[in-house]
Amino acid sequence: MKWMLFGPETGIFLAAFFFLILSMWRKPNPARDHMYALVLSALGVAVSLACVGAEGFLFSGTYRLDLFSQVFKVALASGLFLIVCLCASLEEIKKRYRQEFYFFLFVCTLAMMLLVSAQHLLTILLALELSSYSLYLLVTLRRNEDMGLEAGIKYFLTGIFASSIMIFGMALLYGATQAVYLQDLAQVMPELMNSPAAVIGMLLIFGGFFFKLAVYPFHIWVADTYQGAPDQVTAYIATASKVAVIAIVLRVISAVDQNSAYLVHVLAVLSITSMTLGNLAAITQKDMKRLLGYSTIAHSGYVLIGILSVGTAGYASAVFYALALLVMKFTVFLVVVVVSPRGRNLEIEELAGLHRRSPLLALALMVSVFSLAGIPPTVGFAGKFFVFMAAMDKGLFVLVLIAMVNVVVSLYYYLLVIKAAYLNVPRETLPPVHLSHPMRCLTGSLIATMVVVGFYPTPLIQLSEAMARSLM
Amino acid sequence: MIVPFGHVLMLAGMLFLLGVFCTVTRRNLIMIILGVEVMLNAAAIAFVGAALHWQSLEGQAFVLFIMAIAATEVSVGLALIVYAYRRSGSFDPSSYNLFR
Amino acid sequence: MIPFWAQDATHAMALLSTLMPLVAFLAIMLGTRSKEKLSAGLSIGAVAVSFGCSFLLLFRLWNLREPLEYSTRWVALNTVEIPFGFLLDPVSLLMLCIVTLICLLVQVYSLGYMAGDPGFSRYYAFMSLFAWAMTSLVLSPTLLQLFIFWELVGLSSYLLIGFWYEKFSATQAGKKAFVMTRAGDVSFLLGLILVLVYAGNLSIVEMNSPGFAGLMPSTMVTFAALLIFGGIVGKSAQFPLLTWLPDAMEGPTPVSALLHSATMVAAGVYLFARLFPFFTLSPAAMGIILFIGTVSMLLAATMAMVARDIKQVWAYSTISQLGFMIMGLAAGGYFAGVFHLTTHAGFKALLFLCSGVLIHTFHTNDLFELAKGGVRRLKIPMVALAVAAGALAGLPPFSGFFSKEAILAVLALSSNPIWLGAGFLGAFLTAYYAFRVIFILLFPPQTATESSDQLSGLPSAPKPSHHEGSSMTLIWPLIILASFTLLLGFLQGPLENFLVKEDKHVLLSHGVLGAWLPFIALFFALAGAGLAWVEFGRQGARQVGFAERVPFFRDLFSQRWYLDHFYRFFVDRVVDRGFSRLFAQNDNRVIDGSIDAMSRGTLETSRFLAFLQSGMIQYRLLASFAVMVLLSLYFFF
Amino acid sequence: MPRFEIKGALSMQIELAGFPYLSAILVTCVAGLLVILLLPEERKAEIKWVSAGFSGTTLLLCLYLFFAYDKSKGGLQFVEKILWVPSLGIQYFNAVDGFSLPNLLLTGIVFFTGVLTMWQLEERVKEFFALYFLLVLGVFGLFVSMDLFFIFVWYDVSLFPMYLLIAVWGTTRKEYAAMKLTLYLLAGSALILPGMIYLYAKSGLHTFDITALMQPGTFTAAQQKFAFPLFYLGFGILAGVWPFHTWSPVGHAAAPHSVSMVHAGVLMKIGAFGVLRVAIFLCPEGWQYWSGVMAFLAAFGIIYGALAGLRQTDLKYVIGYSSVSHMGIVGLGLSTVSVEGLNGAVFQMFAHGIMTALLFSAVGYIYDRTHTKEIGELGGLSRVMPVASFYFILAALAGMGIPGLACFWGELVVFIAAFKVYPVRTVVALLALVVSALFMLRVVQRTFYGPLPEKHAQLNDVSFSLGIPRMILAGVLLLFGLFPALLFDVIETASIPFMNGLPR
Repeated sequence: MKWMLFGPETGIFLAAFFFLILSMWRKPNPARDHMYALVLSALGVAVSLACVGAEGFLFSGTYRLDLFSQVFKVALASGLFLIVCLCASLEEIKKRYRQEFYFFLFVCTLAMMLLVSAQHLLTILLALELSSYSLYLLVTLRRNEDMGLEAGIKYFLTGIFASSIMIFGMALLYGATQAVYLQDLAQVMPELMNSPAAVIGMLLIFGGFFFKLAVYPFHIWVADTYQGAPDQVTAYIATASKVAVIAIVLRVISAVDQNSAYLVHVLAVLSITSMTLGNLAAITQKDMKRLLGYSTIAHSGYVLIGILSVGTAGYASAVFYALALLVMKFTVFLVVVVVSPRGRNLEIEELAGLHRRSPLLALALMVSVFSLAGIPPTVGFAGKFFVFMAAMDKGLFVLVLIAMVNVVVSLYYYLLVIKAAYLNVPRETLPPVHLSHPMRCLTGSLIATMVVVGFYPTPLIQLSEAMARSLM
Repeated sequence: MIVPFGHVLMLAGMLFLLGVFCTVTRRNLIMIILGVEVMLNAAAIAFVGAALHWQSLEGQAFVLFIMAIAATEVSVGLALIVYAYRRSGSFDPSSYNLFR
Repeated sequence: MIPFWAQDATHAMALLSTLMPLVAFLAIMLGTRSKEKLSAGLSIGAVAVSFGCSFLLLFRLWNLREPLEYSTRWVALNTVEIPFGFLLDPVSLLMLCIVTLICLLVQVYSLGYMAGDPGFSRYYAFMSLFAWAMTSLVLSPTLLQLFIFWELVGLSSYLLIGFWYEKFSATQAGKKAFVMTRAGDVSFLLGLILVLVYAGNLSIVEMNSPGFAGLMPSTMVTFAALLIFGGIVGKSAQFPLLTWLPDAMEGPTPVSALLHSATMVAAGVYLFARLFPFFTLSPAAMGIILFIGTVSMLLAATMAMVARDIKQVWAYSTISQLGFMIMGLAAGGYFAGVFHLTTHAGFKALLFLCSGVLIHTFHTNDLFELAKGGVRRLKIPMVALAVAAGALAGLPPFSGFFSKEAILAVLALSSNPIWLGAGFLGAFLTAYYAFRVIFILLFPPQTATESSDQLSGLPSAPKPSHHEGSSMTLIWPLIILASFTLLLGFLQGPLENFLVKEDKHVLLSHGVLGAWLPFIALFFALAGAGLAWVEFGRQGARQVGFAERVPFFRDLFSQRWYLDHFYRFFVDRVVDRGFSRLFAQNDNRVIDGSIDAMSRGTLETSRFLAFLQSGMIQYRLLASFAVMVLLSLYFFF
Repeated sequence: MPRFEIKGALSMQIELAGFPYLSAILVTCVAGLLVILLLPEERKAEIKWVSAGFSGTTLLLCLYLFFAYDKSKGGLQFVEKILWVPSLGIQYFNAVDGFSLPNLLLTGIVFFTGVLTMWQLEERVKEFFALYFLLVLGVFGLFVSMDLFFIFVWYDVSLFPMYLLIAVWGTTRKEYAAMKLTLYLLAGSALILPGMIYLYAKSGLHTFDITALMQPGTFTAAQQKFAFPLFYLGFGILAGVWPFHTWSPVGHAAAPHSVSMVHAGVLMKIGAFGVLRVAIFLCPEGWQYWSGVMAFLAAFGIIYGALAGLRQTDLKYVIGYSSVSHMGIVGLGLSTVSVEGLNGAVFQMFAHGIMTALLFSAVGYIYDRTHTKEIGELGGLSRVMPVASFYFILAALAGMGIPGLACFWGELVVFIAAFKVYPVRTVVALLALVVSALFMLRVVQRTFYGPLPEKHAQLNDVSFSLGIPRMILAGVLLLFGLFPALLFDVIETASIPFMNGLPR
């Protein structure tokens, strides 16, 4: 039955619809709504898992189901579930908007699921816009309206600017090739590698992705939006949203890139610039979320290395890195959400004494931050290692060297975070952080995942390789 | 096709640049959105031209969707901006500089 | 893994004589530190056993023809093999006997001298350590083993000089001694490696064998010989590394007697004698060595002339006599050098032990203070001191006369008369400063003696603490050594037979001066002693030496020819404030500075970039667009 | 239908030669870590006993390995090989040879004595020992691993606990030192990782297995010449190669005692061992090409460290600089391209490890009592704490290269080997022996001799139980000083075949 292939999307869509209905008919009830969201997102994960084996095309070939897309859907659904786990006390969102909050969250996830399967330029465009618009609104929902609005406006303006550039790029590409399906593009691109319209069109399309991925030069929204958005939304942008965009970039580039030196150069330049800029700018940040924003830019740079090392190894490493990012970024945000003072952003200094207030959270912070920095034996290291391996296979030694130097620079600010958590003495003694049991379990298992997968990454590598192969 | 495709593209390109110019120079949030609209329209013209050039309908379909997107954009954007204006009393993008 | 099993009785005795003190050392360090008597007993017992064994060995092997070598594998590397074992030949046996005998005497003497010291056990432990190292050094079959114990001997010297560690000057002297000898040792090590590189091993027997010359080019032999001699310079306190030895007198007097006169410092000369055939391969090196020996001999003698500290006088005289031995050896007089080493060990130890009694009784090192205190009343020590001084001055019938004469005879053989002249000058100066001490001690200025009798209550005059209490443990070693000093000279013949055997390549003809030589030597010695009498001994002498009357010489000699100033300058200015400071600053300023600057630069860049990120949104949009345009343009290149 | 299958995730290819002792060491560390983590923070005594127990177990295992190693056979023994990541050719490949065995033993000893040295720690005990175990886990792992990937993993595992260990429990300028040290050392890894991947890519063998990659002919001379400096500098930073040594005094001075012990005693060896195991094993031609430069840096480092140490006023700074100097000797040995050089270098690694551990352990005791490391504020300590002074002086003597203590042999053999190849550089390095004697003795004199300051008159000497770790270290120092063949025989089983296998 062909429609069963559409299971995850249908599930999430129904959940979103449910919240839409709920917001129309029922008075908000935070605990109940949260419970609904938890159950529905868990169901979403279950459905996605059930559909992992799905394969085929839908909607006259504009929509492709393969291992690659299905695993990413599982990742997205899990991302959603994890974010919902963080929404137990949604202080940052006014009570009356809670249902809409969940609604947009689910819609956004739906859009991203569509995105990872998109096979047609129009599908890509629509999925991307849908997720973007949901996020614009989510960002603006913050209780502190000045912050929320400013973050939203900046995010929105950059977003529409980038997407109009992308649309123009699509127009150019279409004008040059007539191809709108990715598989058609794959066939015509090799001959068009020297046609300016096609290649520049391609570049402009990537511009739209770069905006979502927070790659230079469309990283300009990241710091402000991360800082201004509610913590949970920032977490969502940093995790699920990134994963989806990495997926679509991989899909597009695997279709069009036939070892074009130009694209590799451009991507290499952007990658180097992103990571250098992100890491350098992060050093002097005081606000934890803003710091994470810059670190996101840097991580996008690392991912680009995997992406530009075209070939199965490169794509597999990028997939691995994306999945790794999901886990480690989420863990950091978990700590941020739990520790954040009410109504304000978490300053790095306010982590002081965390090792006393909650050893578990401090440990989680340390492991995840080391993972972000790429220190073994964490999953972040494994990710970086495979990315670099792929790059070196293509002979990009200098790129790897620069990336490693960046790792060292980034370590500085990551260490500052750890120092704050483990070393600094808080100005006033704060009470211990209370963590519910499920949250403890979640934190513990996240730590374990990061370490175990970092030490024994084989299954995940095999999975990513299988996904990369299904992409080709 | 009476007008060569290259000319259409050139028109679209110029319109796009105008849109960019409007976006980055006008110190008014609404004008920024308008600039983006212009950029979208430039893309739409390019699509129409390309559709004619290739004699395929997909370009036309794109244009329809672009119009829809533009509409969403204006509605969401205006909602945001009007709300922001109500709070801060300013359309000037430089007055939104809370973060650093 | 290393079979230390004795192969036969001789080996067993050699083992016993070297290892017993080590056992004692370990036992004291690990167990009996708190029990003083037991520690001393252990140590003395051990050294007595070594002494017994070494004399047995001497008698057993009196007619030894070929060197006897025992060795076991200690470390075997790919190309470097380091065996551990014993080489028994006449010179090592003789030295072993000297060492163990004096060790034994000094340890017995120390029972009285060190009684009541809080570090009594530690003292005996260090003494045992020294005894072990020294005996092992003496019997080493390879240069490497010798070097190892050479270092250990240096270590025990350091520990014993700084034995009274509360005293700043003592620790300072220990440090100085160690560092200066270390400088020599480095040179020794280099020479050793050089030999190793060419010859492939360091067996002393092989180095001394006639075939060795074929293994190394002659320039390299000269190089190696000079480098090894560097070690001797350090250890035997020769010019220019001689200033540590007078300072080393900060240690307890028995230590000075044992290490810094009789045995340890003589190890340098011993090494020279040991490798004598090797050194003779390079006449050039021998020439330089002869020069250095002469310079040291004369310099130290001049310093001894003006010193006021009794131990310092003997220390300078040790340097001088060691230089004298080196002169003898370098001039080709193998037996003469070794013989003087033997006699010197006896009378120099005696000198120190006598002085030790004086110092122990009057608690001062100053000659004039001692005289004022009335040391002449201590009969036995004074007699023994006079005997020893006679030997030092080279007066018959004391042993020094015979050995000195032997060296002068060798010097007379050399083509250049300047060495013989220097030898005579040395003999004169030696007699002068030796008797200067004796006369100062014996004939304190009348007034001073009277006043000290009358005003004995004044604190200025040192009071004898236990006048009569110079216990038997202090006295007996003196008597034994004095008798040796008297007798040893007459054993010249048998010793020569023992040491040189059939290869009498050293002809004992007396050169140009012929049979007159002993008398000329005696004349110079008597002249020296006479001058000392005139200046210090006779009634109403002003007790100011001729050198002291000229301020320039007084300062020059008492400041040790400004050698110390030079070293101080070198260490303080060049090493400490020069290189060390330069490097430390380089670390702080240049290396760390550049790294810190890099970090600061990164921080500044970071601020700047972060500032760029917080501008108005439109600027940023413009920048993004511009970048996209540039990237597009890049396509066309 | 699912078309893919995750192959072999659980059916790993395992190759074992008998009981996996090497993994047992690692597992013991992990188990210790977990047990410590599970114990409640307040039960400090239990935590310490657990640490001592587990670290003692690792020491026993190391001892067993050291003596069970078949010297007549040589080569790699106790091999454990598991195909870890098949698609990338990563193997979990542990084995020991003559080069790693001494270091393994060293780690075991220092680990155990380090735990005992920190017996009186009262502040954040649980975290300290947990991090300490993690640190040592990395060290053990690095010494036994024969797979490049794991070498890098263990390398970093051993580095990052350093940051917290120094920053939390350290003393002088601890935060600055911790940051500096961590960044410095990770900057090293920024060179190692690209180098590693570069070799992997160039070999075309699709493996990180060192034994496979070191086969002659795997890399061209040009590749080796290119890759060698990456590893040499990368690992060399950790080994205190001049001019990348400045982290060492600062870091040593700031770290808590047992961390200093592990750090100077073992971590610096990791650097040297990395140079040996990775740079020299994989790029022998690069080694020969660059050896002159190595020798120059090493010789200069030897004299530089000694001279710079002369001016320091902080006890730990002094030791830090002496470490720079001594590690220079290791570097000099490695630069000789000869069996003797390798023998001496590995021996010196071991000996220096024990020696510095003893020094830091002794300083630790003194600092805990007097609360100062400034030499100027100390003095005459021999009178109140003769035993503690004895340990320090013994180690200082070892540092000066006194025969009878282990360091002597390493230095001697290295100098013999180096003199044959680089006479001038060796002479320069030998001069450092005089300088190091001067500065060690100066420290001893000012700290332990002379008058005793009033405020320190009431201090206690080391009690027997607290003296145990120092006793062990001093004993080892003496044992290998008197019977160096114990160690040399083991090292030669690796160095001779290795040098014979080199293309000339």
